[in-house]
Amino acid sequence: MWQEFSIGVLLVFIAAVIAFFALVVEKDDLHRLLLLDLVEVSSLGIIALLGTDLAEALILPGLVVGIAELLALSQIYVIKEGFRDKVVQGLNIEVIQADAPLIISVLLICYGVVLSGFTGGGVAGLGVVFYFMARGHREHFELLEMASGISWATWIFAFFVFMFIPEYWMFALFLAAIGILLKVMVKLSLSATIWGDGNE
Amino acid sequence: MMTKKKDMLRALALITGALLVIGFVLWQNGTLPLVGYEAIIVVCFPICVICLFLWWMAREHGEDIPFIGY
Amino acid sequence: MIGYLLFAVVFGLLLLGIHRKVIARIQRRPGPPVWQEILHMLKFSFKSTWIPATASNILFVGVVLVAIGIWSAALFVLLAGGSILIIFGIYMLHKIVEHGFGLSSGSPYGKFGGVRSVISAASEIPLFVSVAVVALYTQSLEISSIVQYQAIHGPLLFIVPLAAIAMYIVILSKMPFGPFSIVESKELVSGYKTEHFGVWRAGLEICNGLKTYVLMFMFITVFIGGIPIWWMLAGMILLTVSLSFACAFSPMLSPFDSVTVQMLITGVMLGYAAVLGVIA
Amino acid sequence: MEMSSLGGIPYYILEFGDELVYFSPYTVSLFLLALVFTMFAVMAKPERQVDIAFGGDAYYAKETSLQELRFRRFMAIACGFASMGAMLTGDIFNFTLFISLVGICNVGIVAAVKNRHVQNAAYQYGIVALSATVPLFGAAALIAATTGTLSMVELWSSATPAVPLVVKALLVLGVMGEGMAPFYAAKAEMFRAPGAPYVIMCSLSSLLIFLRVIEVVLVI
Repeated sequence: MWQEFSIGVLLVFIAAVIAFFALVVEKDDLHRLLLLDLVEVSSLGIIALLGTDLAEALILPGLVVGIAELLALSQIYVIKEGFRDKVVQGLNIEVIQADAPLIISVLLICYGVVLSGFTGGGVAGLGVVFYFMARGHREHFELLEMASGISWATWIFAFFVFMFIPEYWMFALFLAAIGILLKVMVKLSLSATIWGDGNE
Repeated sequence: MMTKKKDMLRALALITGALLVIGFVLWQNGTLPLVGYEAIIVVCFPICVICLFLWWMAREHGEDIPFIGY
Repeated sequence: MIGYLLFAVVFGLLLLGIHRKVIARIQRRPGPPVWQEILHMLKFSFKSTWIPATASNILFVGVVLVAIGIWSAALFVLLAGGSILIIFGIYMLHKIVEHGFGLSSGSPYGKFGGVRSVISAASEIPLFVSVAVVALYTQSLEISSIVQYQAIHGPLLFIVPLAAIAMYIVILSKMPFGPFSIVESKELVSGYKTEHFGVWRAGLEICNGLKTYVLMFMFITVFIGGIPIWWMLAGMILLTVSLSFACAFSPMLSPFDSVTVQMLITGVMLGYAAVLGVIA
Repeated sequence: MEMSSLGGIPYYILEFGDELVYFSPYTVSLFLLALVFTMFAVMAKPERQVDIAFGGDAYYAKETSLQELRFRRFMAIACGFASMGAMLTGDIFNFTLFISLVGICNVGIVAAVKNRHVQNAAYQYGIVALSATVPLFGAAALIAATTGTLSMVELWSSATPAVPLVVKALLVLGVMGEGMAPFYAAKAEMFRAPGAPYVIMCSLSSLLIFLRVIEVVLVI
């Protein structure tokens, strides 16, 4: 097992070296931002190689910090290059001007709700992202942030129920599932709208 | 206004100075460990010194050097 | 304890006065009397002062308090024979204090002084390397253990002379009028302390006195060992005089040259530490 | 090297399950400094930096807008909390997380300034900080893999196998990448930004995490 771990670490380090080399060679700011993701993934690879419960517990914060930094950097890039004032009116493709995006989004969201939990949130979020990208949006950041915050609080509350009154585990389970569903969905939809349209 | 500020500064200098003395006495007694006394000094000494200086500092339109008076 | 603290302030300022006097004599000037720095501190303490309108008020005052506080703490750690790592930390954080002095006033001169103090961060690494070399021999970073080690094996000055030279250069970079004192060079008026006048400058002088005392004390304790207090004071004066000669005979380097020289010293020290690590 | 001969004998070790926080003279003094400067960031107004208008005798004081001030103050406080956490924590992974948080906050503090040069510097710094998470998290994971624990107290005891030198080097490299702020001072673009209490938080947090990582590397 130690043998396999060593080989895995070696491979990840080779990947990291390639990614870093690309980062050094690249001169365009936007391309560097994209390459950063490649670099970031290799660090998750090293953690994942642990292959224990601990790794799972470590990847999540690592992933969150990585995504947060990436979002912050892309936001700085947008402001730095003055893309802030550009009006974005959704994707202008003939096919998705019809009702197709709506139907697909509704289907995805329904399926996501059935799945529930983290995965369900991902699927439903994809539906929302698709809808926003197709239709353009007049989003209200505050509203989305509030929804995300409340659902996160529900999730935490559910954990407290697990810890202190375990008899109600079924209720807590549903609460947690719905909380994380909403949270992931909202977060994903936020990332769809982040390249602002100047109407905040 | 000016005198009120000066009074406050003097009070602050006296309080921190008193804390330094109390800390010393307690340390000599053995009730306060050396580390505690040092912590008191590190916090109070700068405040005491600066407040003392600000208190005896010359006023804006007064004599240049207090105590001597010219 | 507080008595010792006050003594350290006064003696540190006296050392700075001797520093000025010796430089002046080397340059064939009469120079100020040796107690000039003490008089400076007293004089500034009753000059009228205020906070500039453009300043960030609380930071402007706060850094003065922090400057005195951290060096008092350093003195106590040194006397208690505590960890040299804490003193090293305080030495590095003095940079933040200088940076705070410079930035908080809003004056461009102060700001450049502060920024220069941050770019001269290169001078800290030789200090760390010399600390690491010492630790390699004594297997401890407690000052009391270092003193014990020297009581048995003789002064570290003769065991690891290069580490002693590196720390000497670090102290040199903190002395006024030295080749590395780019933070106070004259094109910046008074560098980071330009806007801190009157009482604030008196506080800064107290900090300077303490800082000089602590750094000299640390050098002698770490490289020569625990010696009686009178010998210690004499050693500090001797050290100051040697530093004054170094300052008087060398021009002030330009900021980039200063950083480059310090980087070179760091490189040499790293190599030295690596060689010692292989041998040991 | 023994733990007590480095940062002094710990006063107290607080344990939450396998996470732990410990208070030794070294960590406590660093923690207090972070606390003091965070208080400054909370209370102090930003200074109005005086600038000379080029080509004349005129000068003017830069004003910091309220919105910018609020955001940067928030970031500075967050940075203070992150560095306080990094000073006290006794868990390698928490340590790396706090450090990457310090990195993000440092970027945030300068990025809010409405000045193209400052934003460019912030962006470049952000790229360095983000790519430094690879050695940082990588080192934490490798420590867990080679020793089976992430608790610093357990790593001190001789029962656990020694951490390889390469892994320590990776950890230092990661911290250096995250705490690049002082080196960006040499470019002066980042420090050209007005707002002293916040800019100072950048260099303070960087120095603090450097100081802490020295201790961490020496004890594990």
